[in-house]
Amino acid sequence: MTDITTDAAPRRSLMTPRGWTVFFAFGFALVVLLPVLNRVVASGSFAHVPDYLIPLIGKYCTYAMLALAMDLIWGYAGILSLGQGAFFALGGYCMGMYLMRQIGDRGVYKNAQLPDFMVFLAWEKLPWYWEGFDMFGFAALMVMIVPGLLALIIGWLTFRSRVTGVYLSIITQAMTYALWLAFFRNNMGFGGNNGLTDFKDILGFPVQTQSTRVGLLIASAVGLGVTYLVCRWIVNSKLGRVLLAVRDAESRVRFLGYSVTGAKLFVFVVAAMLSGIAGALYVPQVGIINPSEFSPAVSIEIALWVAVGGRGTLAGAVIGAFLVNMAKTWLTNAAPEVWLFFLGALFVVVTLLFPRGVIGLVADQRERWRARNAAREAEAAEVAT
Amino acid sequence: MLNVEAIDLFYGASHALRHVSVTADVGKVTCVLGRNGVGKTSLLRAIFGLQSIRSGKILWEGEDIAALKPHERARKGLAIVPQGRDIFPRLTVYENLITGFAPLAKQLRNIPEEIYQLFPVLKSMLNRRGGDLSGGQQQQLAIARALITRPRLLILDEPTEGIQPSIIKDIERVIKLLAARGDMAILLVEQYLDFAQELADTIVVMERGEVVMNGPKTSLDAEQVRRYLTV
Amino acid sequence: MSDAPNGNGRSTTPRRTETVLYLDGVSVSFDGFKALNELSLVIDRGELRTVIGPNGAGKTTMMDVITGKTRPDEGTVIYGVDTDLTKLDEAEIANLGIGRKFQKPTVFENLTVFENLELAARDSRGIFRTLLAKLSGNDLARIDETLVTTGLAEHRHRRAGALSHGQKQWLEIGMLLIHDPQILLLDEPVAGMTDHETEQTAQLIRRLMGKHTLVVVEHDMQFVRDLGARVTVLHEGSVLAEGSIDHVQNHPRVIEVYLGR
Amino acid sequence: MSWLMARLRAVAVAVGIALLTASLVSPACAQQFDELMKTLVSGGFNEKADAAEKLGALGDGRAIPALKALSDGNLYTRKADGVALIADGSRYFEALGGKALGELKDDDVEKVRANNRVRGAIATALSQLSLFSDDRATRLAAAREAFKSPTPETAEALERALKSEKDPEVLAAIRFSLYAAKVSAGTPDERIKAIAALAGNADPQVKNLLTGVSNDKDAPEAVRKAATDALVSIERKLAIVGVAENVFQGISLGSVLLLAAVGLAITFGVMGVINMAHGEMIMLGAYTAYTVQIIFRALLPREFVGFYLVASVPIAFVVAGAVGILIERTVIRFLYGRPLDTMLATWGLSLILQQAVRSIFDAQNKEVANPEWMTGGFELIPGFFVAWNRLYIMVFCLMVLLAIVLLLRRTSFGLHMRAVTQNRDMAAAMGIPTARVDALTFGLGSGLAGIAGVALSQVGNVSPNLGTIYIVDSFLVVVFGGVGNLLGTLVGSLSLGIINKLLEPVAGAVLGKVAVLVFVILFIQRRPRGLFALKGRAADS
Repeated sequence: MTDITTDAAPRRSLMTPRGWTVFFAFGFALVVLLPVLNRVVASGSFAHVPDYLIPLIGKYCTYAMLALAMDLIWGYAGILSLGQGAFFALGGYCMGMYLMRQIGDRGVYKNAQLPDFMVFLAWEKLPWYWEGFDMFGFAALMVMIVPGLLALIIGWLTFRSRVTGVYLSIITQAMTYALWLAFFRNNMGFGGNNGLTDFKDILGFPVQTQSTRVGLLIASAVGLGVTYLVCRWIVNSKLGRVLLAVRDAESRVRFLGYSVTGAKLFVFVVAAMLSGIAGALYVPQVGIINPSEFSPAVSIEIALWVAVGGRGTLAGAVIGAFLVNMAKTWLTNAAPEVWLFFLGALFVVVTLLFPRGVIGLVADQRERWRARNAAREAEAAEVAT
Repeated sequence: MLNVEAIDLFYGASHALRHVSVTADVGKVTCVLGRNGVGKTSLLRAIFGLQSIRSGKILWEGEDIAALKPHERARKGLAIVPQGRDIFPRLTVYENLITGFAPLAKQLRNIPEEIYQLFPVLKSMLNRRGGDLSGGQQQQLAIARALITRPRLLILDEPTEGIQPSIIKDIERVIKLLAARGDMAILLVEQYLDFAQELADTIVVMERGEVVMNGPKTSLDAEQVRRYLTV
Repeated sequence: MSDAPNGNGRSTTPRRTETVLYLDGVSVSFDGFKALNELSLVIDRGELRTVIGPNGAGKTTMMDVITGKTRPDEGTVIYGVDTDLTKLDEAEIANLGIGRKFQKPTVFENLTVFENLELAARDSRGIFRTLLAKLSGNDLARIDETLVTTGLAEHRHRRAGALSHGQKQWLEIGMLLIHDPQILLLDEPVAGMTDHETEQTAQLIRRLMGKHTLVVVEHDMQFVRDLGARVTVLHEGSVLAEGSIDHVQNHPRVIEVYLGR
Repeated sequence: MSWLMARLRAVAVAVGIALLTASLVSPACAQQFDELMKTLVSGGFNEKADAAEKLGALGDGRAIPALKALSDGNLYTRKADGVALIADGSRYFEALGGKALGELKDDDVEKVRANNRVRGAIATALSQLSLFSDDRATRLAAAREAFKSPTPETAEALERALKSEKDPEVLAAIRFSLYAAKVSAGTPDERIKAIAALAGNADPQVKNLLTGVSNDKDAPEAVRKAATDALVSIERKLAIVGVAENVFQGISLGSVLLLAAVGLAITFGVMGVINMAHGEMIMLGAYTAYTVQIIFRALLPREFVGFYLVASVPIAFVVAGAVGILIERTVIRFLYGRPLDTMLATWGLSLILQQAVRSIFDAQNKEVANPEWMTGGFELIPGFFVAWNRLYIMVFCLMVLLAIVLLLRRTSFGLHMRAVTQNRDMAAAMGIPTARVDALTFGLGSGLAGIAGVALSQVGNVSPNLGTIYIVDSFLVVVFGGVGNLLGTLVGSLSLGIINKLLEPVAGAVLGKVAVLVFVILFIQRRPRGLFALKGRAADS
């Protein structure tokens, strides 16, 4: 859980050279290789990446961002927030609202002022909170502000009264649950249980076309990269160490004169904003946002991604998100009824047997390997003498 | 009898007991003396399995019980009156007493009249909450609770701590009485020499997690013992 | 219990101008049990004071009160000239320059020795400052210096969790030193240490005398003797005796509470 | 509707007693009666109408069959002598006395026609007549019915019925309707008296009646004022009833929450563990009830099937409890001291359990029928309906709570549980096998959830995700009520339930929930450890 800190050097660079190479390799694969293989390589060729993969991988990228946010709040600050899914959805809805406004009069009811579902519900005018969402800039801002603000309020109320551990998880879950219920209501003005969909275009590009999808994939990949760097920066900063300290010995940190509440609040809000951005990138790629994203189950699943990859390691979060969701995509098609069994079992097995996740397994394996080599060399030395 | 053979106990990296060996004979009072922080309580927790030891043996009636769980040791006839008494605060006095039935066979699950003879005060407050009792009453309750399990090894950890003298006298009387009955080994941990000397047959002195003196009360040089205890 | 202690406590140390910590009539009770009973205590700037006493005498509770972990039922705790500590919380008190070492060593096991010290280093505690914090040259200098004073130089990049018990204790002391506190409260600094470690700790503490005001709670009389400092004996929540080691050793009440009954 | 049935039955009865009643009425009346009967068959529509009305006022049961036949279009006259006949298919009876005449040729008889006015008059008449039926239920129904047609005639009939009536309830009903009649007819101060008499009553019918009066332009000012005042007091009554109803609903919801949460609270209290699969234990309980129901239907005669519910309670307890113990032994005990991981692991288990149920039974909602003795309910006060199943669940909930208290206070297991909660180490030192206590506690908690499931199967449908509906609320109850403390759970669940239901009318169901959540979050500002927080390991982390 701690291999980020064990080899920390006094003057920390963001990443080790090796880290950077891996980072850019990944980046290259997502941002350049995939698009080229999809757009340039002929569809007959074995190297060709089929179209359906592009938005799928794009989706994974946004999930990975979400996982990073979760890791920041849980893996580093030790707060198991079950509200990340809600923040993700809120960001998604902000983007969704922008996309709805872009439809203009191309809706079924040809109403330039109101989205279809409002016309259908016989609303006269646009509710005030929809104002401004026809501007991308504004929407983009809200994508961060809305989840951030909610996190700020909930976090402030809970952290300052020193609500921790299970209690905090329950509160955040209840928050998610409440939002879930609320967004199912038609009179909330977010399309009820159908949510927002039938998007036409984003920034003028039609969302359905493959080129836009590739564009979105690249955007998501870049978003993932930036998120990763931001998280890296935070956990490498002194604040990052404060967080670890809070996770391990909260009261001690107070005696060192740090404001535990402040530190927690900061990551909580940052994590919420990152989740929001992830949601915003997610929506145009899947073409719909609806209340099911608020389901408490989603939020808990995010924790699993992180746990599988290895909590407290940023790389682990990303790996976990990709692995679990690839498994999900495959299983839900191959054997839908098995999926939940698998997912459930995964929860149990990971927490019970591999609390340090994939990264942990790899690390241990490497340890064993080193040890064996050392032993062998020792033997060799023996023999030599 | 109890034979603690060269046990080591660690709290994390802190070495709390170092090769400690103690024996307690049935019908005798063995008194472990030492200033606080020298590991007396750790020794008791080890004997009772509330702390796991890293090395050494704990032989009770010839059998090594080091691997047993605390409640299994209770079944083997061990009982403890812990430091700070650890009365169950929200259980009534009566309920506190009958927690002692747990390790007993059905037919033994009763409160012997002698308990009330030893501690008449308890009889009058069976329905009070343990937490509401005074320190001295709690101490008596704790001893009574331990006796209900029909122990063959009774461990008392600083039974006189923060207790008014009158009750200390009572407790002293009780311990003498139990020792005289000759059916149980008594392991008494104390900081206070005088109280110990009143009761002890054997005295063990600890310092910094080690046994520094050990032998029959008579054979030990009281002055030297004193030096280990006083400031 | 007698009321002599308070009078005693006052008479032996009348209040002086360079007083840095002043407890007066502090009482704390946990459901009935009086942990502190009108405790009055005066610590002078730069003084090394050892506090001893049997179990339940209220030594740790006293530290809790000073560091804001426990709010007293009555009484005042004045720091410096007129800062009432009973009004402040842990973080604020820590930032005033009152450092505390806990009975059980609590270093951040998952951080390196270096990082532990860095966290403790005296600079802004603001969230965004910490986010942007860069180690200045003299921070590094201070850290290195502390690493030397605590004899942990060669362990700087080891995980604190991997240190020996004694080393953890020193690291924790180091974390207090680097914060350069006015007052250092050390709760059983040598508990669980080997004789050798104990000696080294005694030396370390003596080196700190004068630079800082030190209050040491300890049971290990050898250690207390080694420190050779003014001793305060607590008993049942108030001061029983105060003075030189010899003074308290021959103090009849002290002998009584330690051997008595 | 039911009163109508009653009335038809009444008609039949009335035929029987016709002669008897006849003997009571004076010759003068008898003569008048015959007159009226003649007009009824021979007169024009308007004559028929007021003949019918008069017959009603006359209160002579013999008229009933004829009137009835007329409105149903089965009344005929014999051309020869104009005697009234009633046709049953092709066979005929005499309308008076009902002497059977067998088949008659169509051209010997002539159908007596009626129009709507006539039928209306007949309806009123019949209702008035059945005021004198000797069947209590009929009279009661008639008296209540009379309320709807507050005409002078009705008033008359009622007056007379008042004299002959003995049964207190019927009397009350008659008076009630009489006031109603008087309200809209009679001298102003009669009317005002009547209004005053009704003012105390929160029956919606009365409300409409009085509203009618208060808006009635041609009613005297004084009367209208009286009516308006009466309405105000009635409004107040209705408001109170409304609140009372919400509180009842709240308590009902609260008791459901209590059932769902109490097991959770206990396990959390003793072991400091939050069991995310708790909801699925509830679900298992509900499915147990469903299965038991099927088995009973298959094996037992109809009259016993109703008892499946009684049987399911212990079975559900055992099933869920067993699963709980299994979970504790195989997963949770390895996670003590890691509460967050416990949450995740148990969540995983909840997914598995849900999917398992989905595979065994399908994902469709299963309907667990209320046994007869739980269906329907009664009207406590007008406008306040109490459903049996809700009431039973409250009672059941209390019983369960009582059982738990007994278990905790009277059994050695309960004692051990409390001892472990308060001081784990000391409990172990006293020889209490803490590990076993943990397992059993977890079993108990799960078993209780199972019982809750049985109860829930009576108020809603049973589906694999039944548990998820209640789990969050149960969590809130635990957070709100504080840990390891039955009183806290009781107060917590009831108050959350009531708050919820009181908010619903104002804010709507969902916003109500949201408000409750906000309330809880603000509440833990004051008491982070809940209403009746206890010290101990349950509280840490």
